[in-house]
Amino acid sequence: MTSKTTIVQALNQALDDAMAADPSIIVLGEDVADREEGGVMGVTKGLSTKYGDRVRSTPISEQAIVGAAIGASLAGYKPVAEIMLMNFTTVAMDMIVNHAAKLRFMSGGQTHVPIVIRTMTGAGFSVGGQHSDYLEAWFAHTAGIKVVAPADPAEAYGLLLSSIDDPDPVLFIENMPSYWTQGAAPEQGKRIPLGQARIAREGSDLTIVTYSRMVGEALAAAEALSKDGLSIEVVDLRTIAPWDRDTVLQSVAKTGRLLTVHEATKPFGVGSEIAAEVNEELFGRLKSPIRRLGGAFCAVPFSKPLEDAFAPTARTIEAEIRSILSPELTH
Amino acid sequence: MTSKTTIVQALNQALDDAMAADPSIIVLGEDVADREEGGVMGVTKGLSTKYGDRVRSTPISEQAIVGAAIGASLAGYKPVAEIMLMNFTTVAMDMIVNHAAKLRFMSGGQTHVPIVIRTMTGAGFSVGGQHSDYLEAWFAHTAGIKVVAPADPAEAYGLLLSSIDDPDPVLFIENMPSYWTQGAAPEQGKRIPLGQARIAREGSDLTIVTYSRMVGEALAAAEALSKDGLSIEVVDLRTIAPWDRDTVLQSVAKTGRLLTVHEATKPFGVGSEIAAEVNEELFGRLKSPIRRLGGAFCAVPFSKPLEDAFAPTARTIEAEIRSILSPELTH
Amino acid sequence: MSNYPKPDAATLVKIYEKMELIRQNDERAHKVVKAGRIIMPYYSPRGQEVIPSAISVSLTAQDYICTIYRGTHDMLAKGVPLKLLWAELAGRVTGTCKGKGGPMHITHPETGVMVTTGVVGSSMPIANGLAWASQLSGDGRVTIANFGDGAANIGAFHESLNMAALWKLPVIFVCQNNRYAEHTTFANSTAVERIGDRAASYGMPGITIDGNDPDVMYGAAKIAIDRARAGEGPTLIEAMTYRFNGHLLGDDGHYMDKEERQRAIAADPVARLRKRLIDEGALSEADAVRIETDISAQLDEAIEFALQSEYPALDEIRRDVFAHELA
Amino acid sequence: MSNYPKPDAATLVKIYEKMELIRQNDERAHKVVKAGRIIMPYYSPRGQEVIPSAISVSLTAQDYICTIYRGTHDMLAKGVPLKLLWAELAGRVTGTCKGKGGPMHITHPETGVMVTTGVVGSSMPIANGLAWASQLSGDGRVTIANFGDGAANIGAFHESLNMAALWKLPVIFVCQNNRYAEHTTFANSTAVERIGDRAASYGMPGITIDGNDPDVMYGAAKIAIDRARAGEGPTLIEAMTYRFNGHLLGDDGHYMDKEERQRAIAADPVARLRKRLIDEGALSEADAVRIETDISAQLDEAIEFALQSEYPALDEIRRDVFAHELA
Ligand SMILES: Cc1ncc(C[n+]2csc(CCOP(=O)(O)OP(=O)(O)O)c2C)c(N)n1
Ligand SMILES: Cc1ncc(C[n+]2csc(CCOP(=O)(O)OP(=O)(O)O)c2C)c(N)n1
Ligand SMILES: [Mg+2]
Ligand SMILES: [Mg+2]
Repeated sequence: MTSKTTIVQALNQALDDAMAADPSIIVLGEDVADREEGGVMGVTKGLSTKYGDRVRSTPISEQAIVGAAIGASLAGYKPVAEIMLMNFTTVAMDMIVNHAAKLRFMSGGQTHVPIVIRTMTGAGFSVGGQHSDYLEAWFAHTAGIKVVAPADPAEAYGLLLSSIDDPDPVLFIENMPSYWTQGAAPEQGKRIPLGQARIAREGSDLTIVTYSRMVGEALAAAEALSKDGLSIEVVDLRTIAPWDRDTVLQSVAKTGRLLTVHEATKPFGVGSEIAAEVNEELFGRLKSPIRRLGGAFCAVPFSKPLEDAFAPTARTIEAEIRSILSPELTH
Repeated sequence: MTSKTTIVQALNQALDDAMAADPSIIVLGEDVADREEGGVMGVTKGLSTKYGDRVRSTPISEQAIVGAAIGASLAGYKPVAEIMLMNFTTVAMDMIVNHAAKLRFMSGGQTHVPIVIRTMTGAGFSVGGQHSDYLEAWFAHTAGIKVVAPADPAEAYGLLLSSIDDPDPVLFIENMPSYWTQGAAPEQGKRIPLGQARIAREGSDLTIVTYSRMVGEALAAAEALSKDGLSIEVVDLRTIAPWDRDTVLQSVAKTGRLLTVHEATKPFGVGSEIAAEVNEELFGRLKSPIRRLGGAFCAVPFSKPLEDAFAPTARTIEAEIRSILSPELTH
Repeated sequence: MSNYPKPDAATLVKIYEKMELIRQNDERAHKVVKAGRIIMPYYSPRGQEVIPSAISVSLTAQDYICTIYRGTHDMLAKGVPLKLLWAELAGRVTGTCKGKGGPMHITHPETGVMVTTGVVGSSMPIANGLAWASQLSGDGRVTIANFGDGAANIGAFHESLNMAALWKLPVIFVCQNNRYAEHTTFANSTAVERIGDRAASYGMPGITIDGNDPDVMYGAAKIAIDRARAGEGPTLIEAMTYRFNGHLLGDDGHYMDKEERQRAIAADPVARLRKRLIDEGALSEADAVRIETDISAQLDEAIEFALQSEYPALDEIRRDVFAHELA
Repeated sequence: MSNYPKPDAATLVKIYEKMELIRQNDERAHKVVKAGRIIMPYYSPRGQEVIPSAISVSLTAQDYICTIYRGTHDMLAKGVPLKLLWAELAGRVTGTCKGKGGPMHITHPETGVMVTTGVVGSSMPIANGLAWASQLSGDGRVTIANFGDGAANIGAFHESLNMAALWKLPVIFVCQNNRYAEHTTFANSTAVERIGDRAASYGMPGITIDGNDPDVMYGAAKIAIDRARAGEGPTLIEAMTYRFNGHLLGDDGHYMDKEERQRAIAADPVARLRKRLIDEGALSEADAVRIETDISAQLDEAIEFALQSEYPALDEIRRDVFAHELA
């Protein structure tokens, strides 16, 4: 039996392993040093004790945090910056979008910005409208930055290592409500390449393309549907930008049906891009219209029943799939 | 013959007419008062002379600009804030996304934020990577804010009046390179309702859905294609969020083919949402795969040939349409 | 500060009543959350009671405040109705925001609570706008922008103070320096000893005072409020205080300096003011007890009301996104 | 300032050479753009020549600078090769950035020009990071963050100065106060008289000096650079200067105070230093002319090189987005 770990531990291990191997890796963010408890969630715990000044807690100054990461990366370091919650990327968007993502291009390749910006988010924690948003579509729409969102501890570990290795800026999105969910422990040093999706479950009737916490919900839905003989393939995108077209297209070519699922709201979301591309590539070869599930089109509500109704769940995914497959089910 | 005007003049007229009619309308932004020349492009020229303290030039402090607009709107004013260039919305994203767009919802409807944020952008002015981006997809993906982008002077006038009237926050996107292009003058006071697209040209073979400066390019392409007997319908979205599904679906149901065109980069852009929705609604009824055109996936390059190659043009739109229709053309 | 206006005995009693309300309200919040009766992120303002209490006695219901996730004390001092507050904390449709905002986003325009933000620093730019409205309309209102010591290092602080000073806005920036920003001490996040001194960067009056001293806090606030109302512009007040608890409920604050924390708790401003009022004869022990009992009863009632209330219907998800309900 | 280190005659000549290069370069830019030979947005640094010239003589090629759209003078003083610069201005593949960046985004790491930004204020947070790298590696470099008076009112300024002071970073914040931000005067955008005073908000040395006086500018920069190199942390220098031209080429600056502008132009720091060097015997008229002629020839050559160079191939659009070329 493999040993178990949590996403928090896996991320901590990835940072530790990376820093041990490469002295150019440095870490900054609010409360990340051990004097400040190694991060509000403990992701960076122990690192400052082990690596000293390479780990720095910062003032609450997100522009300065990302700016410092960018500058240090231009000078040869590989900074991992934490923006505590994804909603707070909003105060650092100039640094992320106008600078980190563009300096390689605008300098004609003379400089580059190999930084990782770790950030967490996700509904389900009763923290309301300004602390729960998934904003990955914004960054995927931005040339020059990669976007990664792991679904379990081993994935978090392997993808964070690859994100740190990567010569380009990476926005690394962690789901807060699943931080302490147990999963198989990663194999030390094992990287998961960016840009490669994974078939989290094989199936033949319909493909779900998803990522982050929704992978678990999709798998649960697939499991439930399997009891009715429905065979659902679940593709975990892992890297949202650039996304793995080949894997997605192969899967949908096989199943003939696609449902995209993410926690971000559906309109103008990641699912729309995937649907648009798959529709174009597999025109005339789909058995039913591509459907998309996403969070409700509103700020994440505080009130528990509303918050529970905000994001897709195994149950709503299952229902959506039944409605897609119902013509077949009913004849 | 109708008289002619420019977008700059039309916007100025809309602001003037709105301010004359409603004393709660106030204007703020960098250099907007006449002491500072009434805006770097002259859009607000004359307003401070006429309306005094209701028009205020601000320091270079975009968070404070949008914040002041939000606060004043909570107290009953209807502020029109200028963020000089769309790329500078990046320093005000917290105010726009976490506050302006969410306060109505998070307050349970007790407060609302009837502000307009005017901003300009667009490639073609040789201003390079940090001054030309179209970022409308970000805001369209944000619940609680509307996004409007006019294509000519009369449209700019009528849509700005409606944006000011609107009880919700509106991001109003102006194209810089076409600021001084002449067009028919608007009829005084004539509003163009938000959320309603317009058929800019009727056609039967293919629908182009577009907005902002690209409407002109699309019309030119349609005109060129008409010489070969191809009949292209051009839908000017006008309001990007919420977009006019009915008009778009009706048009595509009629033509059976869709090409979306915008200056923003294609991946995860507005075209993807439209393609995804149309594919879903008109599944099995399309004659060919939906195609999307957008700006190149890079920062807007400075070098003229690269900048010229960045965004779609009448020529590339025409070529794309020919390639879509080529099976028919060749038999 | 010796020439600050002083609160009279009746005003001090009013201040005390607010403080006791905040104290008991906080006690209840801890109890209710720990008992699992309400699930919410709760940021205790315990230890910071004096600040809004001594400010609010010089405000009208029409004056505006903007506050933060830790601002329950600010709201209570301003007069947010307890039932609506608690119903919101419980996520019920009877809450201030129909349960949709929650503890970090309490809004109640009737009592001037215009914005509660969860984003550090963001109370300030919006407060400017409210003050701008008052300046334009001449309605004579003032706006209080509350924020923490950590927030004094974010860009929005700088932009807001510069604009407020330039425009002479009737706004008062109240930095509640409780010595911590999450797990970070004030000294470890701030390159200067007094936030109050930063006012000089904006040609604005700025002071650093003992925010736990009701006389000083009242006097400083009164001067600033009078100034603002008279059209003389903004003031920055750094009110030194102390966060008795960890950052949020569940964080025991073990990383905080033990001695300093004990000293602060031993000098509990609520108990101190109570004792003083009794010592000075402004309040009898019996009156004090009556105040306490009244508050306790009101809280019982409010919490009961909250927990008996309905949750919002699911279609609330489609309401209040825009003026018109979504399809 | 009387105890500032003074530049010796040879250093002053070096400063002058840089200034003359900047002056002539600016003249050419006006000419070339007006003649339609190059199309670019051009933000003239004319009038601000002393600042980077007097700073750069105390810098090594390894030291870093971050500058802004108006920073041609900063780049030239730091040593950016003229040919590469002009080819970039002309959008040619032989330019510093293969023509992809353009005038607002000149980058040339070999001479330490790490970032040129078009976003007001954004040079500062990145400069901190470069300085942080030097602090970590102990490479002894210093970083200069250039920005304008208008930029001193944006959030990034505040966050950057606080972090730099807290971390004692080897960075120097150089506010080039040319009295205007686009069409807005300094007084109309800033609630305080001296940006240099804002250093007090960060416990950082801060001075406001005559940035058009080469002795003072040299001395203040030298002290700050030495401090930074010695690990003693950052300095804020507000260098008072004047923008001779409108905001950008095409804007005639008619809204600027006429007398003030005339006074500033009459006191042209380039002509002044030339005269002084000759008066003081540090430079002969003949040498001065030789310098001028040399520069002129170099500019001829650079502009010729630029205009003769090829534009980048269209596939450059797919390169440098990521490390790997896009498909
Ligand atoms: C922009 C932003 N960055 C980070 C956070 C996370 N955060 C929440 S509270 C807090 C500490 C704030 O400290 P302070 O301003 O002193 O207020 P206090 O909590 O002490 O009242 C932080 C960093 C946030 N909410 N917003
Ligand atoms: C964040 C941001 N807001 C607005 C602008 C538009 N803008 C460009 S230059 C400028 C004036 C800047 O003035 P200052 O900082 O004094 O520098 P100067 O141009 O005088 O050198 C403005 C407002 C911008 N580039 N970035
Ligand atoms: Mg604090
Ligand atoms: Mg300036």
